Amino acid sequence: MTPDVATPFPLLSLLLWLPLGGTLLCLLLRHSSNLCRWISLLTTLTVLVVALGMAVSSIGGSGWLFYEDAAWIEPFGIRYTLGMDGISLLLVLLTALLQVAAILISWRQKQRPALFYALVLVMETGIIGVFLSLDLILFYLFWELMLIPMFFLIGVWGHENRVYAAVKFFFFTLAGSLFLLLAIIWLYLLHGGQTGDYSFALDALRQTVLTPGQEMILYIGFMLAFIVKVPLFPFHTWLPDAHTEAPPAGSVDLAGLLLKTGVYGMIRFAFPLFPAAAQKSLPFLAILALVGIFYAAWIAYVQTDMKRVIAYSSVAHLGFVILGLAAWNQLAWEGSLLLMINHGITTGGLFVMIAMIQDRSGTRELGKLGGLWTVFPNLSAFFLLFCLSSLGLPGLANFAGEILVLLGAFKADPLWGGMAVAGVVFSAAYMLRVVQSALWGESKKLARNDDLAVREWLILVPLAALVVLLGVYPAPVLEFLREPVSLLLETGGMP
Amino acid sequence: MNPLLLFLIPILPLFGGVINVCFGSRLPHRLVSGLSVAAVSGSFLLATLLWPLGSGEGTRVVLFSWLKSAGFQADVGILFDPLAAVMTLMVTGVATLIHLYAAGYMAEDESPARFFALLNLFVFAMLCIVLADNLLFLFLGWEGVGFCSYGLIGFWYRNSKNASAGRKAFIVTRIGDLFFAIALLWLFSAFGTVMIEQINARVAELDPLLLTGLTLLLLGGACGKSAQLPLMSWLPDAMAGPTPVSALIHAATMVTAGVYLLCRMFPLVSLSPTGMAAIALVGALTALYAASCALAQREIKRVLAYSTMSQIGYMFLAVGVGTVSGAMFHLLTHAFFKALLFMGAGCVIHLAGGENDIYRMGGLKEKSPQVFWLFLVGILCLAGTPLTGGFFSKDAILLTAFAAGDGFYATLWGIGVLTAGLTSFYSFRLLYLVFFGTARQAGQGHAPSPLMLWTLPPLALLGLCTGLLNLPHLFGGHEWLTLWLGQPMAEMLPVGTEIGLLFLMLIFFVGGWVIAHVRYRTFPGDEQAGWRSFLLSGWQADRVYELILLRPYRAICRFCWQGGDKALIDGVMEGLARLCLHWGDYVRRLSNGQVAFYLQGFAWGLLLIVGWFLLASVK
Amino acid sequence: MIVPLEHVLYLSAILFLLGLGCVLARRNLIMILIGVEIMLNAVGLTLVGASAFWQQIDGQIMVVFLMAMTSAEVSISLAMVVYLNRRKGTVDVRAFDELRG
Amino acid sequence: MTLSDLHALLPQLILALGATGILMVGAWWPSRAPWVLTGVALSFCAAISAGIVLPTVTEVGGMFGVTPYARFFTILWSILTGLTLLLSLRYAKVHRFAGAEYTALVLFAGAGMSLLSAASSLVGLFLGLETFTLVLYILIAFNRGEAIGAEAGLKYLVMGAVATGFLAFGIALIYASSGSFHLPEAMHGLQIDGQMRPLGLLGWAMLLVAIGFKVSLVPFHLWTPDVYQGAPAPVTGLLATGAKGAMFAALIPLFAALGTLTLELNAVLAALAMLSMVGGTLAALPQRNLKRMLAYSSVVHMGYLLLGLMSGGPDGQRAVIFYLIVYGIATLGAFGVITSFAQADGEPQDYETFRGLGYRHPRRCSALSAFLLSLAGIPPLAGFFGKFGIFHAALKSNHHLLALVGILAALVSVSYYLRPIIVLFMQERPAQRLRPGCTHEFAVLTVCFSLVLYLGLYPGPLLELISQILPSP
Repeated sequence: MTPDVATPFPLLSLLLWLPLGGTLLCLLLRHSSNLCRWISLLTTLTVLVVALGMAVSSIGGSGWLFYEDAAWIEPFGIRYTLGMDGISLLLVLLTALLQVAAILISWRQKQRPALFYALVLVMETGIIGVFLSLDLILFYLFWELMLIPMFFLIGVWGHENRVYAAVKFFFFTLAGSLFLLLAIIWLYLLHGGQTGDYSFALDALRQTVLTPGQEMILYIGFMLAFIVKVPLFPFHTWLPDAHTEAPPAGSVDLAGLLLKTGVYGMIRFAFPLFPAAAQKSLPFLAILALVGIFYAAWIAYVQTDMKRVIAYSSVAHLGFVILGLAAWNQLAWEGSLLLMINHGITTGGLFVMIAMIQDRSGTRELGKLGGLWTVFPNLSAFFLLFCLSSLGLPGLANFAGEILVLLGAFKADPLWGGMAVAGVVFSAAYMLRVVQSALWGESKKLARNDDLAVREWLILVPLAALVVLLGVYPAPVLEFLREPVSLLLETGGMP
Repeated sequence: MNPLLLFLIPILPLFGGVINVCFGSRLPHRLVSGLSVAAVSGSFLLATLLWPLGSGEGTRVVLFSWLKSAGFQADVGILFDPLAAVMTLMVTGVATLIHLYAAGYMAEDESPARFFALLNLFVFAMLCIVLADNLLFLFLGWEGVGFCSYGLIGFWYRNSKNASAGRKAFIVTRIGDLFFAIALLWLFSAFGTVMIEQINARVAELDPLLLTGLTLLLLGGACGKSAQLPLMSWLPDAMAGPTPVSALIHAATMVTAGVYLLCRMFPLVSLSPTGMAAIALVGALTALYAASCALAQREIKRVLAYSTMSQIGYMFLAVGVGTVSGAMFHLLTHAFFKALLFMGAGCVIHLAGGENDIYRMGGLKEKSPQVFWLFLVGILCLAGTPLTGGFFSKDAILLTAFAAGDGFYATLWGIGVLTAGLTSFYSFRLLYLVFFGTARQAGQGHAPSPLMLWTLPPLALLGLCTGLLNLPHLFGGHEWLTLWLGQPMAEMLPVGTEIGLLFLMLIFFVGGWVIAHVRYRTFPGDEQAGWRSFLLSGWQADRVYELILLRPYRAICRFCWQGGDKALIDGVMEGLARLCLHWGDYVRRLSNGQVAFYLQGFAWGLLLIVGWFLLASVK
Repeated sequence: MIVPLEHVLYLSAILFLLGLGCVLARRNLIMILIGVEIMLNAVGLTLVGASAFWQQIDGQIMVVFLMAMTSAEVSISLAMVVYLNRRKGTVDVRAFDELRG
Repeated sequence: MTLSDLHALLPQLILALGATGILMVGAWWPSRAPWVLTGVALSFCAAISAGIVLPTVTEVGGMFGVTPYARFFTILWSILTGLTLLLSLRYAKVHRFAGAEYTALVLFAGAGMSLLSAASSLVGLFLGLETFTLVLYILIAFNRGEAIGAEAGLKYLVMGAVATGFLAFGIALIYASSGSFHLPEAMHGLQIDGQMRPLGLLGWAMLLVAIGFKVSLVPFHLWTPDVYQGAPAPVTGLLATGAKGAMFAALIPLFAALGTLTLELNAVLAALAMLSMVGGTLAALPQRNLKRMLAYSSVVHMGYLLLGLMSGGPDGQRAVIFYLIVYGIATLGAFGVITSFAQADGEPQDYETFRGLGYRHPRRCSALSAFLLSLAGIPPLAGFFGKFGIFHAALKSNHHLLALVGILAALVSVSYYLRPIIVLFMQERPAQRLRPGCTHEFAVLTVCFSLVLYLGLYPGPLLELISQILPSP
C-alpha cells in the first residue's frame, strides 16, 4: 500500500536519524564542550532546514506527503513504516524549531555539557519518531525512547528535589505506556486471528472487527497512555514537579513537545482504531478537559514558583485542546491542533524567558522578583508579549486556536463552550499575577543587569515573530491541517 | 476615493505604535511624540476626507481573511456606515487633541516611547472596534483596548498600586469580555456567521428567549467596558494613570465602546423588550449611583471619573428607551466636554503643584484666569445649563424616556431628572472648591505649557456648539444627526409638555447650582461626615467584591492545590508506593539467613504443589 | 515380581519422608547430609522396584548412575563440612546466618 | 559408543577432557593466567566445533540428543563459559585463586550445562544437571579469603542436595509409572485415557520442586540472594545466566513432550509464576545491595520465563529462548561490571559505594545502566523485545490475568532498576576512584553492551535462527 509519492531519497529517515548522528558525535568528542555545543546547534539547524524544505515542497500536496516503508522484524511482522501528513509535518516543524531554541538557551551549560547536548538530541529523535511512525511497535519504541533522556535531563541537571520529580515523571508515563503495550499486542493478536496476516501497520489494524467490550478495553488501554502524557485532569501532578526541576532546555522540550505527543497519539492511533468506543468516551473526555481547565487555572493562581504557574497553564491549555477534540467537528479539531502548535511556541518562549530571568535575578520565586522592566526593558517586553499570548489576547497565537476550539465546542454543546470561555478569565488572573510580580513594582537586588545578549535576541525574535504571525495570519497552518483533519474525522485516517 | 484607503485610518496609528515600540527608546523625545501625533492626526484627516463613503448603507471592504476554517469565516474587514463614520471622526478628533496635550504633559517623563506607543496602539484598537465589519475583528479591538488601558493605567509602574489598578481594570473588563464572547459564540452557532450586517439582517429569525439572552450577554459585555453596574469598580482606580490617559480612555473612547456595541447591534437588542428594560434600568441606576458617589469625592480626577460613569449611564438609558441618535448625540457632546474637563484638571494639578485633593486647592481663578474660563465652559456643559451641548443631549434623552410613558420608564425618567440635579450640584461644588476661596495648596505650582493650553479652546467650542447638531424641533432644529444615522425621528410630544419638562430641568439645574453656591462659595473646611466616607468609597463596592468574590476564590484555589493535588492525587500515588515498600520489606525479611528456615520453604513449596494436585485430582 | 510394586513404592515413600523429616528437623550439618542420603536411598529402591516391574534394565543402570552421583556429592559435602568446621569451629547450621535481608 | 557417537558429542568432550587435562597438568605446573587463557581457548574451540561439525547421528546413547537445538545451546553455553573465564582473569589474580582448578571447574560446568540442554532422556537430564551443580558447590565457596563465600557455598550445597533428592525421586516415580526414561515415551506413558496417572502426577510434583529450587521460583528462592551475595562475582554471573538458562533449555523439550498433559500442571505453574513475579518484585524493592537486588530480579525474570513456558507452542518456546539469551547477556554484563570494580578487600555491592560513581567511570557505569534498563524492559534495549515476546505468547495462549500481573510487576520492577542508576548518576558526592578496569573485562563488557543494543534495535535475525532450531513437538 505504498502511495504514489515513492521518495527516492529517504528524507524521513534522514530527519529521524540526523539528531542521533549528532548525539554520537557529541559523545565521541565529549572532552571539548565548545565543539559539542556547535555540533548540536548545527544538527538541530540542519533538521530545521530539512523540515522547512519538506514543508515548502509539500504545499498543496495531499495524502501522505512523505512515506517510507521497510521490513524490520519479520517473525513478528513489525515493519519500519514512516509517514508524514499535514499534522505530523507541522509538529515536526515545531519540534525542530523548539530544539534549536533549547540548544541556544542552554548555550552556557557548564555541568557536563557534552552529555547534556547528547541527551537533548536523542530526545529530538524520539519526538520526531513519535510524530512520523505508522507502525504501532515503532511508535511504541519512540514513545519510550523519549522517556530516558528526559529522565536523565531532569534527574541530573535539575534543581533541589530533582530525583523525586524525575522518578515521578518516569513512573507516570511508563505506567500508562505499559498498558498501551498490552493493548497493542492484544489488538495485533485479534487482527492476526481474524485475517491471518500478523502485522502492526496502523491501517491494517484498523480493519479488525472488535466486539464492543473488547473495543472499549483496548481503547482504555490506549487512552491511558495518552491521557497521562497530555496531562488530563487526574493524571497531571507529574507535570509541575517535572517542570520546576527540569533545566531550561528540558522545560522547553517538556512543555513544547512532550505534551503534544499525547494528543497526537490520540488523533493518530486511539480514535481511528476504536471509533465506536471513542464516540462513547467523548462526553467523559470533555468533562475531564473542562475540570482540568478550571482546576489547573485555580491552582496556577496560588503558585509561588514561576515555572509551576506556566506548568499549570499548560495543563489548562491542553484542557482546551482535548475539549476541541471531544467536540468532534472539523472546526474544533482544526482549532485544537492550531492551539496545540501555538501553545508549543508560546510556552516554549515563556520557559526560555524564565530561564533568562533566572540567570539574571537568581530566583524563580514570584515574591523575590519585581521591577524587571526598569532594569531589562527589552527582556521584559518580550516576556510581556509571551504572557499576553498565553492569556489569549486576540491577535496573538493562542487566541486563534482558542477561539476556533470555543466556536467548535459551542456548536457541539453550548454548555461546554460556554463554561470553557470562563476559563479565559481565570487564565488572565494568574498570568497577570505573574506579570505583576515580575515586571512591575520596585526592582530588587539582581545578580546581573545586562539586557538581552545577541544569542538571546536570536532565540526570542523568531519566536516572538511566530507568535504574532500565527495570531494574525494562521491561514497557512490551517491549510496544512484541513485535509488530514477531515480524513481523520470521517474515515479515521489516511488510506 | 478608493475604499481601500479606509484601511489607512486604523493602520496609521498601528504603524506609529509599532515604530515607537521597536525604535522608540532610541529616538529623541520630540520625534517620538511628533510621530504619534502625526499618525493620529493623519487618520483624523482621512476620516474627514472619506466622510461621504459612510453615507447611506456605507461601504464594506476586506483586506485579507484572518481565520477561515470549515464554515467559519472571519476576515479583517471594514464596515464604514454612518454610525461608524460619526464615531471614527469623534475618536480620531479627540485623540489628536489629546495626543497634542500629552506631548506637552509628558514632556519631562523619562520613557515617552512606551507611553506614546501604547497611546497609538490604543487608538488603533479603538478604531478596530469602531470600523470592524464582523464581531471577531471587533472582539480583537475590544480586548486590544483592554490591554492598552492596562498598560497605560499602570504606566507609572514603579508604584505597584498603579500596576495593580491596571490589572484590576484588565481583569474586570475581561469578565465583561467573557459575556461578549459567549454572545459571539451563540450568534455563530445560531447564524453560522459573525458578519454584523448579516446578523442584523436575519435577527428576526431568532426566538424571543434566545434574543433576550443575547441582549443580556451583550449588555454584560458593554457593562464591563463602559464601567456600568455591576462591573464599575475599576474606573475610579483607573485614575492612577497619567491625565491624558484618563482623558482619552475614560472620557472619549474606551468607556463609550460599550454604548457603541449596543448601538451597532441595536436591531438585535431592540427586538427584546426585557433586554431593553434591563439596559435602561442598568443605565439609570448607574447614573444615580455614580452621581451620588461624585458628591463626596476628594480627588479632582475621581470626581470626573464618577461623573463619566453617570453620563454613560444616561447613554445606556437612551439606548434602553430606544433612541440610538439620542445616545450617540449625548456620547458626542459628553466626549468633548469631558475631555475638556479632564485636560483642564491636568492643568489644575500642574497649577496646584501636583496636588490632587480639591480640599487642599482653591483660589486658582486669580492664578490662571484662562484655565478658569475654559474649565467653567466644561462645567456648564456637564451641569446641563440651557443652550449648551450637554443640556440639549441630556434633555433629548429625558424627553424620550418621558415619552416612553408607562410606570417603569416613568420612574427611570424621575431618576434621570434627579441625577441631573445632583450632576449640577457636584459640578459647581468642584468649580467653587478649586477656583474660588483662599489658596490652600501647599506647593508652588507652575503654569501649564502652552501646548496643553491651546488644545482646550477647540474642545470648549465643540462642547458648546454640538447642541446645534441635533436641535429638537421645539427650538427649530431639524435633527441632522438622526437624519445622518438614518434613525426614526423622535415622535412629537405636545408642545406644552415639552416646555414643562424643559422648565422642570431648568429648576433642577438652578437648584443644584444654588445649593452648591451656598455650601461651597466660602470654603467649609474638611468635611469627614460618616455618610460621606460611605459615598467616597463607592458604596463600599470594593470591600463587598473582596468579601464575596476574591476571598472565596483564593480559598478555593488554595484548597485545590493543597487538598486536590497534594493530598488527594499525590497522596494516593505515594501511598501505593509506600504500601509496596512495606510488603517488600516483609517479604525481604523472609530470607533471614537461616538454612533451616530455607529448607522449611522447600517443605511449604512441596505442600503447596502436592496439595494442589490432590485437590485437582479429587475434583 | 516377588512383591507387588505398590509395597515397594510405599516403603520408598516412607523412607523418603523419613529422610526429609531428618533434614528438616536436624540442625547439625552432617545429620542433614545423612538425611539426604536416606532420601537418595529411597530413590534407589523405587528405581529398582520399577525396573523389576517393567522388566527392563534401564532402572538399574540409573541406580548405578545414582550411586556414582551420591558418592561424589557426599565427598564434596564432607569436604565442605571440614572446611566450614575449620572456619567457624562449628557445624551447627544456625551459626551461618551472616548473609540475610 | 561408536566413533560417530563420540564424534557427535565432540564439543562436550573437548570441554570435559580439556578440563581433566588442565586439572592433571595444573597440579605440577601451578600458574594462573595461562591456564585461564587455555580454558578460554578450549571453550571457544568447543563452540566452533559445535557450530561446524555436522553430526551424523541424532541421539547418543539414548540420553543426549544432537539436534540443532542441542548444538545451538552448546554453542551458547561454551561462549558463556569462555566469557566467564575471560572475565575472571584479573579477579583470580587479585583473590589468588588456584588457576588450574578454577578453569577446570568452570569448563566442567560448561560441559554439564550443554549436556543438560542436550538431554533427550530423564537420565541425561539428571546427569547433566548434577554435573554442573556439584561443580557450582565448589565454585561458590572458591573464595577462601572471606567467610561469606563459605556460608553461601553451604547454603547452596544443602539446598542443592535436597533438591537433587527430589529430582531423583521425581524421575524414579515417572519411570515407575511410564516405564521408560526416554522423553517422548516417558511422557506418553504417563497418560491413561487423557488423564495423567496419579503416580506420574506425584512424580511431576517432585520434579517441580527440584525445578523450583534450580531456577529459584518463589517458595524455593530463599537461597538465591545469599548465594548471589556470597559467591564471587564471575561465578554468580555463571550461576545466574548459565545454570538457570540450561535448566529452562532442558524444560522446553520436556514440556513439548508432555503436550496436552501440561493443562493439568497449568494451575500450579501459574501459581508459581505469579508468586515469583510478585514476590520477587516486592522483595527487591527495599534492597540496598546491588547483588541481592539482581538476585531478586532474577527470581522475577524466572517468573516471566515460566509464563512463556506455560504458553507453550512455537511462539512460547521462541519467546523463552530469546528472553533467556537477552536476560543472560544483561545479567552477565551487570556482574561483569561488578567484577571489574572488585578489589582485594571485596566487591563493591552496597549503593553507598556506588554513590556518584557515574562520573568517575563513565563507560562502565553507563554500561551497567544499559544492562539494568534492558532488564527493566525499556525499549531501545533488548529486554523490551524479550518482554514483548513473552507477553505476545501469553496473550496468544490467553493467559490474560498472568500477562496483566506481568505488566504490573514490570512496572513496579522499574523502581528498583532505577535506584542504582539514580545512585550512580544523580547523587552528587565526590566518590573515591575504584579500580580502573583491565582490557579483558572491557572486552567482555563491550560485547555484552553491543549485543544488548543490537538485539534491542534489530532482533530479526536471532528470532529467525531460534524459530528454525525449535524442537518439533
